[in-house]
Amino acid sequence: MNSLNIDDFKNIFSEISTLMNDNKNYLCELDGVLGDGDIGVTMASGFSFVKKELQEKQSLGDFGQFFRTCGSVMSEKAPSTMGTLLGSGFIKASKSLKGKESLDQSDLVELFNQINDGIQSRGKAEIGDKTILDALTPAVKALEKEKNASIETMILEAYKAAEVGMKQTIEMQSNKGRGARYQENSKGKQDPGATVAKLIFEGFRIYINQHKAI
Amino acid sequence: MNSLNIDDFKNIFSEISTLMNDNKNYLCELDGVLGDGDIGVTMASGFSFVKKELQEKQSLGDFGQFFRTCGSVMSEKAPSTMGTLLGSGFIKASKSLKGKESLDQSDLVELFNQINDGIQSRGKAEIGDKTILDALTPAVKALEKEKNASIETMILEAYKAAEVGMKQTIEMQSNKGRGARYQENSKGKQDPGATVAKLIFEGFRIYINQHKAI
Amino acid sequence: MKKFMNEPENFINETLEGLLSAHPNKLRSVREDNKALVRADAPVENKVAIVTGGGAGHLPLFLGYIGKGMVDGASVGEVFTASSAQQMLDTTKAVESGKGVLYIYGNYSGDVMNFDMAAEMAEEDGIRVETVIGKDDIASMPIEQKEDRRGVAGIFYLYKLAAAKAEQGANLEELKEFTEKVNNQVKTIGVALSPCVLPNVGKPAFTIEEDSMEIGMGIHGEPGIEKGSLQTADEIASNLIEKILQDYGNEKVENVSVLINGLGSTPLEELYIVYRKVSLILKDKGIDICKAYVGQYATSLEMTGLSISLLNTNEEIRSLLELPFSTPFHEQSSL
Amino acid sequence: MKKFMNEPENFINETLEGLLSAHPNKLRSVREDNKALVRADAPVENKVAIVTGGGAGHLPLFLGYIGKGMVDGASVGEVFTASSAQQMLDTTKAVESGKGVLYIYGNYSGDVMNFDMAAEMAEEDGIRVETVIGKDDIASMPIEQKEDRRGVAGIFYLYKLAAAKAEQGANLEELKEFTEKVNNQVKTIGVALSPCVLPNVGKPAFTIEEDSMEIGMGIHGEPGIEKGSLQTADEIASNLIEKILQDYGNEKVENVSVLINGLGSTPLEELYIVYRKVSLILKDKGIDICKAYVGQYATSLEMTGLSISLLNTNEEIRSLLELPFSTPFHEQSSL
Ligand SMILES: Nc1ncnc2c1ncn2[C@@H]1O[C@H](COP(=O)(O)OP(=O)(O)O)[C@@H](O)[C@H]1O
Ligand SMILES: Nc1ncnc2c1ncn2[C@@H]1O[C@H](COP(=O)(O)OP(=O)(O)O)[C@@H](O)[C@H]1O
Ligand SMILES: [Mg+2]
Ligand SMILES: [Mg+2]
Ligand SMILES: [Mg+2]
Ligand SMILES: [Mg+2]
Repeated sequence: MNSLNIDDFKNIFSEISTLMNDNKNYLCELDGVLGDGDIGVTMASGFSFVKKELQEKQSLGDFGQFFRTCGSVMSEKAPSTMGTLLGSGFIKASKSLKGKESLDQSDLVELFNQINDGIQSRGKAEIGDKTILDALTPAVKALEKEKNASIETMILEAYKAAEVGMKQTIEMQSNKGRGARYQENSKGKQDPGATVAKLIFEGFRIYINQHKAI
Repeated sequence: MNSLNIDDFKNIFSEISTLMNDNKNYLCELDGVLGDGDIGVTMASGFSFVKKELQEKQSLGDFGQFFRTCGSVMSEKAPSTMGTLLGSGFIKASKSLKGKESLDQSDLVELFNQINDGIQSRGKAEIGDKTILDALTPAVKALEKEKNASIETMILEAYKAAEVGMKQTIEMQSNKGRGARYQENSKGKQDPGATVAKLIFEGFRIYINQHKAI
Repeated sequence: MKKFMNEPENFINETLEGLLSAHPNKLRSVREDNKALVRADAPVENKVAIVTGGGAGHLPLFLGYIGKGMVDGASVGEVFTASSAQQMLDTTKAVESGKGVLYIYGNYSGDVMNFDMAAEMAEEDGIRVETVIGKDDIASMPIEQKEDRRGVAGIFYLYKLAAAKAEQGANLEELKEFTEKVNNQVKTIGVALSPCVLPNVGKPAFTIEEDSMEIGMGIHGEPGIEKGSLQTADEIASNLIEKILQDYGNEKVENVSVLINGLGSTPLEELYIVYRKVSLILKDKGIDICKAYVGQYATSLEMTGLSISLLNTNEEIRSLLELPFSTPFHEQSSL
Repeated sequence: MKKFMNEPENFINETLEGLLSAHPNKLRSVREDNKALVRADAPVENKVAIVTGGGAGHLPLFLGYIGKGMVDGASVGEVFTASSAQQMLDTTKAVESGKGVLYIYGNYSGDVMNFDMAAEMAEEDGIRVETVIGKDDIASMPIEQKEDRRGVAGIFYLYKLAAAKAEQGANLEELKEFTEKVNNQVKTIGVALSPCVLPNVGKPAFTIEEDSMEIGMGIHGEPGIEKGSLQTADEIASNLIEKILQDYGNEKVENVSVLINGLGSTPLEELYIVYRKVSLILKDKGIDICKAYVGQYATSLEMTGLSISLLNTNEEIRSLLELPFSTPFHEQSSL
């Protein structure tokens, strides 16, 4: 597979929405330990609004419009930290994907690079601060590394990197968001935001796998 | 004994003050059942301020000034229902005793008649409403009845009448003040205000008895 | 007991000292014990003066309504206890400017007796005094014994309107008559969810069970008329408004002012949730609302609960209601 | 849980409906969900507009400061939750009149991220936006990490002064610079005695033991810096004022405004008892008080507690502080 179009992405977001819903309680439990316990609810509801809007909206001619929609729905419907960060990432990406109707390997790298940048410049977290970035950034690096391989390979590697990153947050001390107030005590617990990043790549992987099979 | 002068009355008020203090808890308990439980505290403190002022004040030339002082100190220092009623009674009495430097039997009747009137017109209670009047008014009637006897006899009869009246309040239903809100349930309990009236006559009796003895 | 205080017996003295030092341009003390407070600019010439007073623990009641466009002075008692006639008299003397004085206070026997006594003393000193006694709490007595009802938050309307009318030059008799008319048109009913704690007692003055409420409870914890399990805000609003409207009987009620008063611990958010329903119900019945007041107007220390007051208005009342006032607690500007 | 409410998920929507129907002359909604509110007369011509916003449950914060002489608009989140950037943008568009918009809000990451996002969106639409973030809570971070401190009740001073300065014609850059200077001169510290209850949770958000207090607790129950047994009002006042004055370091502090803010359930009497001591301490140190504010300015639903804010003033600040304002909750008249 060497490209993904708008319909592919609609399906991918639908997979992600299902995953967020299935993992709602799991995510909330993680956030209950380090934060206010709402991330599962906001992600499940945020992505389901995004999915619905993507399915209903007529004018999704290019990936600029596509991610602009994702971004504004997510920030409007889930104005929590995670919703706002993802919203910012999507909107950042929408700007550099204007006009594109399908994404090839290097576009995919660009997409996640922009999302990562958008989140980073909104939240100002560094790698190691125990946030979504600790899963997302390694995944972006994996995408870059595999940009000459197939999309299947890229996504698989990105997913694996995100999962490793997510697990590495367990040992980190939180420096951003509500978790930060636990200082030393935040260690030993997996970051809920990083878990969201891993689930996003899992959504891509599931869709790509189904496709490969056909 | 056929007359009482200002010094007698200073001593009588001193006796009353002692009695209120000795009966502080007893009075508060009675008021705790039918009211807000403060009558012992306010009477003990009110009469002790009165006693102090009577001892310190220079210009107590007549019973007008004497009872004006009692009235204004009592209302100022004990602005509860009982303090205000007694204050009003004393001030009413002060007006009709202007110029008198000693009180004979008929003056004594006049004194308590005026106090009774002052309380009645301030509080607008009727006989049978379960108030101080139910002990005070019978005592005034006893004074009137004995106005040709000695002051010793008058006071003794008044005291007995006040005590009987006080006990009769037990069967009454309260119609005035905080007790009224208990309606039927106010029955079976002795009225604290009527108890104050009985203690006032008890103060007179104790002083008179001591004097008789000499 | 969780209170910000020092010695309980200094609770009110220290409150008064704080108030006086916070609002030197608005309040002045005329007694060493600070129990008689007046407008900083009292006496105001050419105006009937308005005096109020009562027990403490109800801020902004009573002294909190001293100010321009409001009352001229207030005497202050201890917590939930009437002040003395002498304190009232001192207040009276400090505010009167020859046009007479109107006493406006709530119907509690301690206050009635002391204000009556003060009025007699004032008359002896040549000061004319008239009295209007707030009796707005419809839960405190059935309509047949209207004259024995207690006064609660609705007294705010008496202050506001009497003051506005006085500023327009009404003489003492006119002012009394007008204020009595307003008095007949103000009705209040409250509901309590949790008790208050008297500083010198240190434990709750009464109990209301968990998940329960008491409709009609007074601002000192006087027993109410209905105990029951806690209802929704909408049910409570309907229930209370129904009782008030019934109490107006055959009176024509077409345009009202609404006062939603928090008793101490009720979040402002919740007062507005109740106001919302009240406004919907009144709209439904074709009754207009000319002006809404929502906030703390007459509290009971940290009691949780609220009261709803309606003022049945006519054109004169509505225009007086719009006039500005300024007190240490509430202001209404012409901005 | 004892709350006047209906369905917990409608808590804020119904509060907003109540507010809008109670204050039609003051507030206007610019979104169907009522989550963007502006002055009834917005946009005001020839003036930099001021926009604020934040989670609900803190009335009068944030939307309660909309009004003449105060802020032009506010976006409203759910209880203790930031509002969305779109809601902020809608507010921004409804109030701007070509002179630019100043965002003033408290330092909470959800608010910061969303306001930043709104500012970017507004810039794209050709609206100039500058931002000042309230960071007055000295207990939330040591002085070295001043920039990470949370914003609490002291934001009242930012609103008041920025609004007054904007009305005098300051342009956007001047206004930002001035407001930042004020920001550096406002310091707050709070103490909590009992927790609040979130409507959709139904039980206390945290616990404070009987006879205990927590100094420095945030308005969402963020942990404080000192837990201990309840002190007297005077001790608490001394303790808090000492911490604030220390925080000013070498800054010259000669004339301040004091704000004693109740967190929800604290009787007004007790706020004044604390004010009394604060004024005595400051007097003792030779520091004048130009103006006192005592009441509910930033609450946490029914939390018991209070905060003390000082504003270090200069002549300009003092004269701006005197200018009138009018909001649904507080007014300051020129009466
Ligand atoms: N400044 C930040 N930059 C990036 N990620 C952050 C930042 N702050 C918090 N996060 C992430 O957000 C997650 C929590 O999201 P969420 O539950 O929505 O927060 P909240 O409920 O506090 O608004 C954390 O687990 C962390 O991964
Ligand atoms: N209107 C009244 N007239 C006469 N006596 C009254 C009246 N109301 C109450 N009392 C008397 O006052 C007593 C209570 O006095 P007190 O404790 O001072 O009242 P409170 O604490 O309610 O102010 C009652 O026992 C009753 O005898
Ligand atoms: Mg969370
Ligand atoms: Mg959250
Ligand atoms: Mg009593
Ligand atoms: Mg009493």
